[in-house]
Amino acid sequence: MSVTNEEYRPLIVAFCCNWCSYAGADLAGNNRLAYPADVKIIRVPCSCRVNPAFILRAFQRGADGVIICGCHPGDCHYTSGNYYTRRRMALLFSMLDYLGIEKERTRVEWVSAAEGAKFAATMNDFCKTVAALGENKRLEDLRCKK
Amino acid sequence: MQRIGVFVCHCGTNIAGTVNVEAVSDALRKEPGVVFSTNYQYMCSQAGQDIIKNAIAEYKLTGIVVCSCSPRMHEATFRKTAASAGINPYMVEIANIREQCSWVHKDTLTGTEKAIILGRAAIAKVNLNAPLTPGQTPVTKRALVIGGGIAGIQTALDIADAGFPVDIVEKKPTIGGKMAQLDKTFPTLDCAACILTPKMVDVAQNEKIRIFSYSEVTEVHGFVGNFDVTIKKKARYVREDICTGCGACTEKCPQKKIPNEFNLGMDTRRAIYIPFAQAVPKVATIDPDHCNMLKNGKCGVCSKVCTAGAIDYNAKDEFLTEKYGAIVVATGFNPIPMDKFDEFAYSQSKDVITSLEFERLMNAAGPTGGKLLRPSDGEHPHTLVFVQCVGSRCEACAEKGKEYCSKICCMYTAKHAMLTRDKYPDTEVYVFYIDVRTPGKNFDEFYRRAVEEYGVHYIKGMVGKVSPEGNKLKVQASDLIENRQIHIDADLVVLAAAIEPDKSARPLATMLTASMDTNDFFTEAHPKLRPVESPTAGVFLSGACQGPKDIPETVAQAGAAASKVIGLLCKDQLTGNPCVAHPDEMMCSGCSNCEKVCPYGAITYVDKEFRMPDRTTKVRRVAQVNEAVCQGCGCCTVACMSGAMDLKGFKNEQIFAEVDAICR
Amino acid sequence: MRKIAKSALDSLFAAMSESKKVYLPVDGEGGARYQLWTEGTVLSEAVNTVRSAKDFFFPQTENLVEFKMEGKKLDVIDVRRETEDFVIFGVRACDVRSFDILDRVFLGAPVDTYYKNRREHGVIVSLACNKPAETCFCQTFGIDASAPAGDIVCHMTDDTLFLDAKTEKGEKLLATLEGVTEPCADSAADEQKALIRSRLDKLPLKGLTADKFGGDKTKEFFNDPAWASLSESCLGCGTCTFVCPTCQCYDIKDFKTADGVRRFRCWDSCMYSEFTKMSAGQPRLTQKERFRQRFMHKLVYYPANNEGIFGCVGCGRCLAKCPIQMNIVKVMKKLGEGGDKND
Amino acid sequence: MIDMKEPLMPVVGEVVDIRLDTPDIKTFRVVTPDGKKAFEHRPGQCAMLSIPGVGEAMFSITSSPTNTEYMEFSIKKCGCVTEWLHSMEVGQQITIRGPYGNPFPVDDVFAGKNLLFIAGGVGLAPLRSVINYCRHYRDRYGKIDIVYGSRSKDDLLDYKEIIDEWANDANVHVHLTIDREQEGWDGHVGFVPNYVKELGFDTDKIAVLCGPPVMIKFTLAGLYELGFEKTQIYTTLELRMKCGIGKCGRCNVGSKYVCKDGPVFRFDQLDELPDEY
Amino acid sequence: MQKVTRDILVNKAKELLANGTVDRVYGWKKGEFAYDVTPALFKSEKELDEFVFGDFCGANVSKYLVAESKKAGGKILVFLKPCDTYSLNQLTTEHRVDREKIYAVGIPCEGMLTGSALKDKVDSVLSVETEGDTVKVETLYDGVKTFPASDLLPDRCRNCKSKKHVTYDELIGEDGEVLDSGRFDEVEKLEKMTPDERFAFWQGELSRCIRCNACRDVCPACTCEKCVFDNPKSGLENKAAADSFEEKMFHIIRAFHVAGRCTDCGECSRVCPQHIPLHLLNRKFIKDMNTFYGEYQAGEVVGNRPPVVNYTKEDIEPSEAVKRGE
Repeated sequence: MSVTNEEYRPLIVAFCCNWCSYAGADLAGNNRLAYPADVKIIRVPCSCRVNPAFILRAFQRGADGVIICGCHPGDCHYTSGNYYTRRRMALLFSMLDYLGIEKERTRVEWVSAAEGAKFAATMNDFCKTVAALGENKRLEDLRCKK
Repeated sequence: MQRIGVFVCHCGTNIAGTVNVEAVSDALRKEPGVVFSTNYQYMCSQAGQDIIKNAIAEYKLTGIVVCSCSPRMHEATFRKTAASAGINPYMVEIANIREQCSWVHKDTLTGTEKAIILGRAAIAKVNLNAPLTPGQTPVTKRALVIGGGIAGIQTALDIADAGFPVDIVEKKPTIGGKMAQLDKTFPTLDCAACILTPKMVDVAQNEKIRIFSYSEVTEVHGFVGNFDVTIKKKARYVREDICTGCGACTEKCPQKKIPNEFNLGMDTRRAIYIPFAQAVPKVATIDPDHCNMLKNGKCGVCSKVCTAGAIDYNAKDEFLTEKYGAIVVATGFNPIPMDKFDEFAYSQSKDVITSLEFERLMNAAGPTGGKLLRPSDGEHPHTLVFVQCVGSRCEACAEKGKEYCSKICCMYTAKHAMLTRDKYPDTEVYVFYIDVRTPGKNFDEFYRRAVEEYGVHYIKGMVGKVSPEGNKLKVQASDLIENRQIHIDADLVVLAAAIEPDKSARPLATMLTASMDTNDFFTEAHPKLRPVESPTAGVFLSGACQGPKDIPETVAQAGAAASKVIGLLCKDQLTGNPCVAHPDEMMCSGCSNCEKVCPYGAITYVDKEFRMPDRTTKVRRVAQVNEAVCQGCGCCTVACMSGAMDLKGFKNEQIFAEVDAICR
Repeated sequence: MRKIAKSALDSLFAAMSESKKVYLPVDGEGGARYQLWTEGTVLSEAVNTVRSAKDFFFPQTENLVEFKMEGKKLDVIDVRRETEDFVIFGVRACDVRSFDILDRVFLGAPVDTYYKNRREHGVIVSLACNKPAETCFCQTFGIDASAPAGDIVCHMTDDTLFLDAKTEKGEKLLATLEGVTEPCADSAADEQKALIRSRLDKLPLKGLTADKFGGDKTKEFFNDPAWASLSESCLGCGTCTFVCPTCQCYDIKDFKTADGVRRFRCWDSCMYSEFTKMSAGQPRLTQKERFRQRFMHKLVYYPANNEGIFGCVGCGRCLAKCPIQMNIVKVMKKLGEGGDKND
Repeated sequence: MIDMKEPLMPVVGEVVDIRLDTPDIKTFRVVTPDGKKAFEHRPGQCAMLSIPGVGEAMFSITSSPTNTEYMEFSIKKCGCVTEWLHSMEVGQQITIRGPYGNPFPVDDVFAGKNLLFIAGGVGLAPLRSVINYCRHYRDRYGKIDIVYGSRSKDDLLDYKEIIDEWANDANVHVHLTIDREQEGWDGHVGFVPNYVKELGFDTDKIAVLCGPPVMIKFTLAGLYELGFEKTQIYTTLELRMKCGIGKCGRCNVGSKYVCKDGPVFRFDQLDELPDEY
Repeated sequence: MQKVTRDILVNKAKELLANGTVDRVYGWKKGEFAYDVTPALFKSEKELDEFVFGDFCGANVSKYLVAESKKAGGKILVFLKPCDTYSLNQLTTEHRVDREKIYAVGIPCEGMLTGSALKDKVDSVLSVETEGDTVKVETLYDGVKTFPASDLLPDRCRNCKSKKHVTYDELIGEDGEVLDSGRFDEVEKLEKMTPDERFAFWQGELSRCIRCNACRDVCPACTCEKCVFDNPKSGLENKAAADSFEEKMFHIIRAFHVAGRCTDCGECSRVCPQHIPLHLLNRKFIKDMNTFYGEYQAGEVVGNRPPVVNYTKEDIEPSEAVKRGE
C-alpha cells in the first residue's frame, strides 16, 4: 500500500500564521535552510483562522499532509487565537484518527518568527513522515484525481 | 471576473537563480482572470513599479499578483503602487517565491514548479478579492483614568501635560491610594507623603484634570476613541463645591468609634470624616452606615457646625455619562486577607499585623504618631519577627494564598527591618524568608545594608506557627540552612501579606471586555511588546492592576500608558484595519459563539428586524462586528457554524481557492 | 416456466453472471441493499431493500458532461459510455411498477438519453413477495405482489424458485439459463401465488384506497387546510424522497475537478427549502407548500399527466423511514376523509 | 415542442457582442465558435446558458427567430450566474442548450389578429422576440400596440430599436411610459397598468403581458375592466429551472412544467394551476 | 413501560390551556401502527382528543421550539423527557429559543422504543404492547413475540445518561439522577481497534449515507439559519454524496459543528434511514472533550461555555491528543 517509489513526492499544505510562523518560514529562507518544495504555504492572519473545512478540502483536492503552524501558546499576536487552534485541532485530529485516517498526515507545530531553523526542520521531518505513508487514499476524492 | 496582471520579480538572481521566471510568467498568463503577465529584474524598484502602473492603465487591471519576496517585505510597497495607479490596494496579492521558494529550494525545476503553484494560489485568491476600505472613526479627545493611586495620578498628570483633558475616577473619598498609606519608600527611604502629596496637589490644581472621588464606573459602552462611560458619584452628603475642608464637623460628630480605614482599623474616626490631612479633594464625607442623622434622622450636628453650609443629608447617588477616547485602568492592589492564615494567629492576637499595618504604625501621621508601639498594650516591642511570603508563592495553598510572587515584599520587609533597627537599636529583628529577591536598582545593596549595617537577622525558613502566650508571641520556625527548629518569643509579628488585584477589577474587566488572567490581573495585549495595552483597543493598563509592582515600576508604566493614550488622542481619526470580520446577517443564527471567542470584545448582538421573503418581518438576533475594535484574527469565523462570519481579505472562499489552486 | 432448487441459487446467479452483471438484495448493516453478485453472495429474504431499485436507472449522482477551460475558450466533453448489460434480480412488484412510473417521465419526449441508456441494458427479474409487510400497500395502486411484472417473474417457495419469462429480453436471458434450470408447468407457482394473495388480504393497509385522488383533483385538495397540520412536524429532510422508488426530482450541479469542470446531476428533494429558491423569490415559502407539492405530485399531478396512474407504488419505505412518521398513507387517509375542510 | 436528441448536452457558444442596455441589463449576442446560430427557435422559447463551475440558468431568447445569424439574450443582473455573465468580455465562450418551452402561438392563434404587447422593465426581453417576429411577418397580423414602461428613461430596454425601428413601422403603435418625471423626457409618465387603462384599448385583440408580478396583477385587472377575457391574454412565466425538459421537477406547478409546458401560458390556463408561480 | 400515562398529560395540558398559561401544546398523534406516532401541535382542548402518549413518543421536540417560540401567541406547552431538557437548555444558551415562551413540563422516562430499533428485531409488526419491562409484539407471520424492553431499546436509552431534568417549569413525578452510563463503551471499542479496522468500520458505515439530511434536520444543535451544506457560497455545499470523500466530509464537519453543543440526545442515529451509528461520532467528541478539558455536558446549565469556544493555557497539544493507548 505504501508507495516507496522514488518518484513519489507528497503534496503538503502548510497554513502559517502571519506573525510568527510565516515570518519563521521567511527566516528559514533568509538563512537558506532547505526543505522540500512539496510544502506550499498559505498565509493566514492567525492559526485560529484555519477552519477544519480547509484541512479537509486540502485532502479532498489531493494533499497528502496538512500542517498548521502558529505562534507558541502564550505568544499569539491576538493573545488567544492559538489556544483555540490547539483545541480545535486536537479534537479534529483525534476525530480523523478515530475514522482511521493516518494521524501522521496532520500536524500542528508552534514556530516563532525566530525559529527559521525549526521551521525548516519541521518541514523536512513532516515531508519525510508523509512521504513514508504514501499517497492519501483514505481522504481522497476520486473526482479530483487527474 | 477580474482582470489580473501578474508581475514576476527576478530579484536579481535571488529568485531568477533558482526559478525560471520566464516560465513562471508564461504559465501564469494562462490562469483564469489573467490578462497580462510579465517579469522584471526588480519589481520593487521605481522602474518595476512603473511597469505595474503602466500595465494597470493599459490593460485596465483590477487585480495584481506580484511574485516576489515575502509580503512582509514589500506588500506595503506594491499596495501603494496599486493605489497610486488607481486600484484598491487590497486588490494586490503577493506570491512569496523568494523566502519560501527560491531561497530554500536548490533545483530549478522544482523551484519553478513551486513558484507557478504559489502564483496560481495568489491568482485564485485575487480572483475573489474585493476592494477594501479601512474604516475611519473620530476620536474623543478625553481620557478616563480608573483609580487614583500613584499609577492613576501619574498617568493623569502626563496626559494632562500633553494638553488632553483627563478624568480620574476614584472609589475612595480621596485619591492617593496605597502610597498615601506608606511611611518611607525603598530603597531611598524618602518619605512617601513628601513625594506623593505634591503630585496629588498637582492633580487637584490641574485645569485639565477632573477628579471624581468617591465614585465608581458602572457602565462602559463603545470602543476605542469612542467610549461612553457611566460614572456613579456616590452620595457623600457633603457638597464638594462648598466644603472648605476645615474639619470642624469631623471633630464635633458624636459618632466616634468607627474603625479608621486609612489606619487599617488601628484607630477610629467619626461618622463624618476626611481620610487624612492631605486628602484630595479635601472635603468631608459622611459614612451613611454610621451617621445617626442618615440612619434615624436624629443628630444633625455636622450641619449645625458647618459654617459653609455644605452638609446635605438628602444627597443621592448621581450618575453621569461621559465620552472618552481612551481608558486607563489603574485599579491597583490590596493585601490579601489574613483570616485564613490561622498558623500566624493574625485573628487571635492584635500583635500579629500585616506589613501595611506596620507602615501605619511607623508613620508619624499614623495611630501611634509614628512611635512603634504594640497594638495590644501600647508597649514598646523588643523582639520583632517578620514573616515573608505569607500567601505568596504558595502553590499548595491556592485556596487561601496566591501562586505568584508578590514582588514587593522582600524590599519593604528589608525596609521595615532596617527602619526598626535604625529608630530602635534596642530591638532584635528577625526576618524569615524563602528567598530574598532584590532585582532592582540599588535593591540588593539596600538589603545587604539591612543585614550588614543594621544587624537584621535574616533566616531562610518558614514560620510554622505563632501562638500567643501571655504577652508574648511564641514563634516556631525552621532554619533551613542550619537545619534546626527555632523558637522565638516575639513581641510583634509582621506578616508580609501577598498582594492581589483590587476586587473592583473583575467587574470592570467585564465592562471593558478586557481580559484577565486567572489571578484577576489584567492581561496585556502582548506580554513583551505591548505591555501597557490591554487586548481591547483603547484600554490601557497602569500599575499593579496588571501585576505586582513597586512604585518606580508603577510610575514608569503609568508614564508609558499615558504616552500610548496621548498617541491615540493626538489622532483626529482612527484608521482601522480593513481586514476585519464581517457577519452575513441573513445567515447569522445569533448563537453567540463568535462573541465568546473574540479576544477584543468586538462582537455584540442586536435584535434586528428583517423583511422575510414572504413579506413579513421577523426580529432576529444577529452579530455585529465593531470594525474599529476587530483586529482581524479570524477566530470567530471558525467558531461560526453557519459560516455567516467571514474575514475580509481572508474570506473562506479565498482560502478554499488557494487550497484548490495549490492542490490542483 | 422454468424452476431451480433454492439450494442451487448460486449456480443460477453464476450462470447469469457469465453474460451480465447481476445485482441482488443482500442483507447488511441497517437492512438489505442491492449488491453485485459474486461467489458466495447470499440473496436477502427481506421484504424489500432500504434504497429502492431506481438507482440502477436513475443513480443518486450521474455525470452528464465535462468541460475544459483555458482563457476564454471552452471545450465540451461528452463522457458518456454505453452501459454494460446487467440483471437486477429480486425486484419486488412495487419497484417493478416504479420503473414504469420513471419511464413515463424519463422516456417521454424529449427522451432522457442517460436514463434510456441504462434502462435498455437492464434486465429485470422480479420476485413475488412471500411475506408482505404491514407497511405494504401496493394493492392500493392496483399492484399484485403475487404476480409482479418484469422481464422474468419469479416465485420462491421453501425449496424452489420458479422463473417465468414475460418479455423478449426475459426470454433471452432465461434461454441462457437452461443449463441450470429445468422446465416446469406454467401452473407450478400457482399455489405460492395463492398463498401470497391470502396474505395480502390480511394486510392492515388492505383497505386503503386512492379513489378520492386523481388528475382532476387539484382544486379539491390544493387548498385543504389539512396540509398545515399534516406538514406541521415535517423536518424538511429528504429521507422520504431518497428512499422513494418513484421520486425523480434532480439537480444539476458543477464540480471543479483537478483539470476542469464536471457537470453532474444528483437526486434532489422537493422537500428541501432550497429546491425552488430563486435569486428573485421563492414560490414555495414554507414547509407546508413543499410537503404539499410532494404528495400532490404523487396523487394528483402525476396521474393528470399519465392516464390516471398514481406516482406511488405503495412500497411502504417512507412509512418505515420518515423521522417523524408522517407519510403518504396518513396524508391519503386524512385528505380522503375530507381533510380539515369541515373545520 | 421540438424533440431534441440530447436535451441535456450543451454546445459551446461564443459571446460576440455585449451591449449595455440599462444600468443593470446587458444584451449578449451568442453564436457557435464557427459563427453560426446555435439552434433554431420559436418566439417565446428559452435557452439554458451556463458558465461551467458557476452555474446554469434559463433565459428567454430575445432575438427573433427570423434572425438566422445569431441569438440575443437580454439579462438583468441578479444572482450568481447573471453577475458572472455581466462581468464577461467579448470572446468569452459559454455553454448553451435549448430551445426549451412552448412558443407564443404566433402562427395560429395570433394570425390575423390585432396584438397588444404590454411589458414592464426587463419584461420586454421575452416579448422582443415575438414583437420582431410579428414585425417581420407584418402582413400576417393586424394592428400592433406596444405599451412599455420602466422606472426611468435609462431603464427602458432596447430604447433605440423601439424608437428607430418599431415606432416607424406601419400600423405599429408604441406607447412608452416611465414611473417618474425625468429631465429630457416628454413622453408619458405613470405606471403601466394605469397607462393601459388610460389608453383604453378595444377588446378586439390578443394581449401579451410580461413584467414584474405587481404590474401583471394590476394590468390584468385593468384589462378585465376594459372587457378582455382571460382567453385573450397571454403571459410568460419564470421559475427556477434545471433540466429544461420537464423532468427535474423544479418548475412543476400543478400538472404543468413551466420549462416544458410553458413558459407561455394563457391566463385561463394559469387559472387551472395552483397558485405557486 | 412509561409510568406516566396519556391521561395525566392530557389533563395537565387541558388545565394549562384552560387557565391561560399556554395556548398550544406539543405532543404526539397516533399513526397507522403501534410505532408510528407523529409529533404534533394541539391548539385546543378538542384537538387534544387526538393526543397520544406511549413508549414510542421518543422524538425530541425541542427543535420544533426554535420556530414555534418565535411565533406570535402565548406560551407553548411541551412535555420533555430528561434528555430533551438538555437540548432545550442548550438552545436557550444559544438564543435559539425564547425560553419565556415555553412552558416545559418534565416527564419521567423509562426509555423510549423506536420503530427502527424494533424492526431490527421483528418483521411485520401488527401491534406492540408493553407491560412493565416486557414488550409483546404481535406480528403478521411469527405470531406474538415477547422481548425484555432492554433488547428493543435504542442505544441512547440503553445507555441513558441522565434521568434528571435540567430545566422545567413543572415536573410530573419524581426527578431522577444523572446516570453513570456506559455510553462511551462503543467509542472505546473503536478506539482500541487498529486504524485500518477503524477505517474499514467507518467506510462501511458512512458509505451507506444517502445524504437525506435527516440527521441534520432532526438535530436540535443544527439550527443554523442556513446550513453550510446548503449554501453554495460556503465551499462545502453539496446535495449528494457523490464520492466517498463527501460523506466523510459531511459527517466530520457536522460532528465538529455540533461538538460541545451536542447533548447526545441520539436523534441522529434514531432517524438515519441507513442505521448509521452517527451518535458514535458525536460521542467521540464528547469523550475527547471530557478527557482533554474536563467533564462537560452540553445543556446542563444555561449559559455554559462549550469547550470548543474556550481554552486554558495548559491544554493538551494536538500531537498528544491523538496518542491513544500508545
